[in-house]
Amino acid sequence: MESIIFYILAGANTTLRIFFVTLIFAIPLGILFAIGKIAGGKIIKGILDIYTWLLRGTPLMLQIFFVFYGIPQLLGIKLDRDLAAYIAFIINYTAYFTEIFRAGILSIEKGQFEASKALGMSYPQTMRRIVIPQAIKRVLPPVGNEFITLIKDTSLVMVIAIPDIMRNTKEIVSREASPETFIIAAVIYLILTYGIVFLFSKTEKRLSYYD
Amino acid sequence: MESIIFYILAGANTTLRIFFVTLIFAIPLGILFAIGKIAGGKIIKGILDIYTWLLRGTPLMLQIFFVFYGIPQLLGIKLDRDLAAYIAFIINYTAYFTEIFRAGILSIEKGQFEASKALGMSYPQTMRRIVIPQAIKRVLPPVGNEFITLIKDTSLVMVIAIPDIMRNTKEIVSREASPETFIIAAVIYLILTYGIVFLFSKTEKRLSYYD
Amino acid sequence: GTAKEPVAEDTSLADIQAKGVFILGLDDAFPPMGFRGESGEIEGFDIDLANEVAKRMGVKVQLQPIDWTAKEMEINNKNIDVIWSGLTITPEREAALTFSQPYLGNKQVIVVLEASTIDEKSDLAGKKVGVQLDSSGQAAVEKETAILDSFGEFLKFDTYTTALLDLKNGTIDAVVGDEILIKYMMTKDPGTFKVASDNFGDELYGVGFRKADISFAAEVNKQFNAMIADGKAAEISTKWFGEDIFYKPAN
Amino acid sequence: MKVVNLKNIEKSFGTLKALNGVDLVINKGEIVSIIGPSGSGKSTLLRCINHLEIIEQGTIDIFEMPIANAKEGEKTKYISEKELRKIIQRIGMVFQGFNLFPHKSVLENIMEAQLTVKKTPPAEAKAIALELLHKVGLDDKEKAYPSQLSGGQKQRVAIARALAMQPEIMLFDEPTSALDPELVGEVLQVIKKLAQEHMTMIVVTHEMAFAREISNRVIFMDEGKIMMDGKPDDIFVNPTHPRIKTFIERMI
Amino acid sequence: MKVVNLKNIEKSFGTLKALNGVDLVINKGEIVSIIGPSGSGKSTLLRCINHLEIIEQGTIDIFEMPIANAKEGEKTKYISEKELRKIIQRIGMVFQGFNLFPHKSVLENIMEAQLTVKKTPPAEAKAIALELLHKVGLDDKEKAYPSQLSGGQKQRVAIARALAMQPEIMLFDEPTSALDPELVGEVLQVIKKLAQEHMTMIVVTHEMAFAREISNRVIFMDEGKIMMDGKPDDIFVNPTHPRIKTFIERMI
Ligand SMILES: Nc1ncnc2c1ncn2[C@@H]1O[C@H](COP(=O)(O)OP(=O)(O)OP(=O)(O)O)[C@@H](O)[C@H]1O
Ligand SMILES: Nc1ncnc2c1ncn2[C@@H]1O[C@H](COP(=O)(O)OP(=O)(O)OP(=O)(O)O)[C@@H](O)[C@H]1O
Ligand SMILES: [Mg+2]
Ligand SMILES: [Mg+2]
Repeated sequence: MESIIFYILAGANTTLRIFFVTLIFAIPLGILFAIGKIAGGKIIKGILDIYTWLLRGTPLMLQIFFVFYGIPQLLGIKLDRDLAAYIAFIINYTAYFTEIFRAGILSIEKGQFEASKALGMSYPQTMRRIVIPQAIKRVLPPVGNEFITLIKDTSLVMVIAIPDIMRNTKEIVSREASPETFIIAAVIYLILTYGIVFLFSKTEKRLSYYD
Repeated sequence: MESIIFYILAGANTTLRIFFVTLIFAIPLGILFAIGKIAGGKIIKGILDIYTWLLRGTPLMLQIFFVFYGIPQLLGIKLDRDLAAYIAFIINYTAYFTEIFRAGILSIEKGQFEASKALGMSYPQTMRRIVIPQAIKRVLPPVGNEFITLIKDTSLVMVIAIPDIMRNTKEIVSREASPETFIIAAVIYLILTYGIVFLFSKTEKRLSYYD
Repeated sequence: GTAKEPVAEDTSLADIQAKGVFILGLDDAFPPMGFRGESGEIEGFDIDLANEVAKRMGVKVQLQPIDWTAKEMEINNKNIDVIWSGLTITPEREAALTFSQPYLGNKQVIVVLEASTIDEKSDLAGKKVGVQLDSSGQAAVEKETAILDSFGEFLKFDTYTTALLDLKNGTIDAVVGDEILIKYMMTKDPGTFKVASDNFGDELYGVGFRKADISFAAEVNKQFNAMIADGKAAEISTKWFGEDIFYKPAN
Repeated sequence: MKVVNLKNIEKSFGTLKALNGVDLVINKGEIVSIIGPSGSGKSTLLRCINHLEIIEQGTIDIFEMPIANAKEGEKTKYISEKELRKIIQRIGMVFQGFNLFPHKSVLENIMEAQLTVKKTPPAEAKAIALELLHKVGLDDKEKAYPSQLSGGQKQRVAIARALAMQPEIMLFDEPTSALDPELVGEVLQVIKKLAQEHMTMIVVTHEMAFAREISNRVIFMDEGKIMMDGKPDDIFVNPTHPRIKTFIERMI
Repeated sequence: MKVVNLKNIEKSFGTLKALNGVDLVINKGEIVSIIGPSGSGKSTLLRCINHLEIIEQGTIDIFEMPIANAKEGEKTKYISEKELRKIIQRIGMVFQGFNLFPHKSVLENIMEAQLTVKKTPPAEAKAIALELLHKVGLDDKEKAYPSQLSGGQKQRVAIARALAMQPEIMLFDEPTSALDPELVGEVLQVIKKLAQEHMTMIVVTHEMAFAREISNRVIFMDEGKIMMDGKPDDIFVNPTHPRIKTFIERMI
């Protein structure tokens, strides 16, 4: 029993690695692309519209599949399994974050932009110092949903044979023919997501110092 | 080739059935639970908090598994496969919609509640006629995200052996040893999600008649 | 088809020997062929067999678990060098891969609950029958169209575990699958299931290679025959199955 | 009839006593202006009458029916929700921030409570709404949405919406202070019309000239208390209390 | 020095001509009030000076440097973004709606542009901010957030924020019209102080008495045009134009 728990927990390593790597890249990229969708020229906007549609519109599983098997065939290169997983998760989650931050930035009052401009601030300065910090506060709930979804989505890496919580659990389920083992996985997920829920409600409270 | 496409499209039947049944139940329930979380007593709130955490915190796949295999063992009843899938999807998506609508309702100004009360409207009337219609407009973007996710999540029913787009595709991929077949699935998903994206941007425009 | 004479530009064997290792792709949830033991290490009949072949070739084995759906891509992208995981030899697969000679015979058996009266294929008429998606069990059933059409419902499961769970819960009436795997699983839940006397035919396991890797496949065949000759094959078989069921070519 | 009868009302927010022992009787047909510095409790007083705030001490009678009874240290006893709503229907309230329903047209805003609360048939509700729109001088705006109106127009719709319930008393909480100076006139005009029709009204306002013109009674509040309650001239012309004197000088 | 020099400015919104041929020269040290009915183009005029609107016709010189040049049917030529920002820095603007940064404290609001635009060292920026807070009478509010301030306090912070950039001209767009009447005085007081220091100012206002008191020049706008431009007394005491006469009578 103990060894089973340890074996499943070993998969949490993958889960957490993908979770953090994805967020570190996808959040800033999402913000950048959101700005591109709002302030970019027609071409940039068009490209980003197609990007968010394609990436949100197809299953992440297929995207992981495509990055790991398709790209090497098309480009004749060889991709590391982990690297492929990171790339697929980052491009997928960036699409979701782009849409979320776009809604957040659009919700900031025009007056904030005008006041910044009237003070001589450049557009990048306005975004970085005035608009984005306020937008982040407003999009906390949907971002929280994405964090929770990401924790669970990481298990999709099993399609390119990377072991994670869910795959290790399935292995044990079939070795021992014991579906009850899934309960262990469920508890691990609940602990991880509880951490996220807790963090977000803390952050929400911390940011409530204004408004 | 043609027969392959038809075979995969047959799976779309499952996808759409689960999609519509889930939404028909999960949206009203989500609204109801959101109101419960906001206006309910301590016990109702506590129960709903645990509900949304458990259901958002564990993978939907495990929930489907649990409903179909676990509940019959615990209660000694026999569940229909499709019914089990519907139940699992509804309870899972209700949890997400609850959180989304909760944020939406909380974003409605206090003045709207006060004006309704001052006119003699009851709390249910205020909710139904004044608050919910406005909240729906505000939560369109995150609800759109959920619709898109749902279309793709339906493929999880393959864990209880219900055929859908993705499973039929996988079958052909391994029967024909032709991974390119995944492209057909991707295209079908893109068409379905394009429908959703289109519908939502239409609705957003239609609702922009005010504010 | 099975290994023929090496063609001039086929350097596959030389490449493996130069590398000193071949990468073995497997479904590591397929006891007793290849699975994670209590220690967390992958073990099984296929693993012992491959290690013995490698030792005789003077190279090492590197194990790479893969997703079964992706096995063709894994091998064509050269992420792995062989698919060695209780791979059933079928005409479709023979079109895409080069196979070693068969090394194990297998049956597609019908599993039912201990109390069930199903014993013949014809008893399955009107019943709910489950298989594992993409398994050779599915292929075997689909070949016998008349019987397939007589089923009440034909269900394809993610894994045998869930199929057997359904069987136990009474939501289906029979499971068709690899004798080797099913027998292993029945030991985990004794007294629940039994195997019907009729079956869906025999089939053979072989090692899958890239289409062009003929010299490598021929080398593995050579080692198989040597192991049959010196009794090593029988020893490994006995370790996992309690008897020598290693497949021996007719000639 | 004593339309409103408050006895010894107290209401706190945290440690702050917003109302600190208020007694007030309003008779049918009276037009009462409430003036006083910011934070003196004027809005809180109106909101207590309308059950938008729950009192902690004192009794409230509306239309000579007891609706609230609060004793120190006990939970305030109100009559049932349903009874309360019946009383509230007969009180019209107009807010500083308009609080129109943004997703409904002007006509729908005015019809809404008639349909849901009074169950008036739609055709009748519409006729009433159109008549009221005419009264507030907005005949051509029935199809407009609140966001398409100027502040003065919004406030007149809010008044029409309240009047549609045929209230027996109207409460106005600074109905013009969110308006640009030029738009103030339109709204005051409508209130004056109501005064001429002898609607019972309580008006919290900063417009001293207006208060003096329309009301037959003026109340000056400070620090949660009614400091003076009298005829307009008593307060504006001969404010005895020094606090009132400085306040009025500052405002005019 | 001609601080502002506008020639024949035109600006439309859709089919509506918000500015229709405006010529205006403001000299250093002048204090100019702009009055006129709602929708006459007062805000638009200020916003054009500050590049918050793009003109369609005419030329704009600021501090005697040409910054915009527009010809009928051609795309307006502005100087480069970077040059423009340098000019805008030297213009302070105060909005009707304050537009403070809600996530920053009062001190941070005033320091923000000093740090990012002027690259003032933090210690110095803070000293300047504290000094300005003293000037607008808010010494004790440095740590407060905008949401904790009254309207009058917010507007004074907004003025301090603009002054922190040491502008050579200040634009005020109805700085008191979003304020409760009681709070108006505080803000007017601060503007008066600036007037005494001979800051060049353009003030759009509805406060006629105030306009008359502080300004040495008053402009009356109507329908996108400057209808009159003269000394306060000329406009308030002897308004020749009948349109101006009715407007002023209505306002006072
Ligand atoms: N919901 C609330 N929470 C906390 N304090 C409140 C609340 N509502 C009012 N107060 C406080 O109660 C006191 C009285 O407020 P009230 O709004 O009744 O004053 P007012 O006379 O209407 O002032 P104003 O002229 O500014 O509208 C004030 O100090 C105010 O800050
Ligand atoms: N962004 C805009 N889009 C469309 N129309 C606009 C816009 N800004 C201003 N207008 C219109 O241009 C005209 C001039 O507006 P402006 O705000 O300059 O008037 P104003 O004199 O400042 O009025 P007020 O005293 O009401 O502030 C008005 O008719 C107004 O509705
Ligand atoms: Mg008030
Ligand atoms: Mg203006």
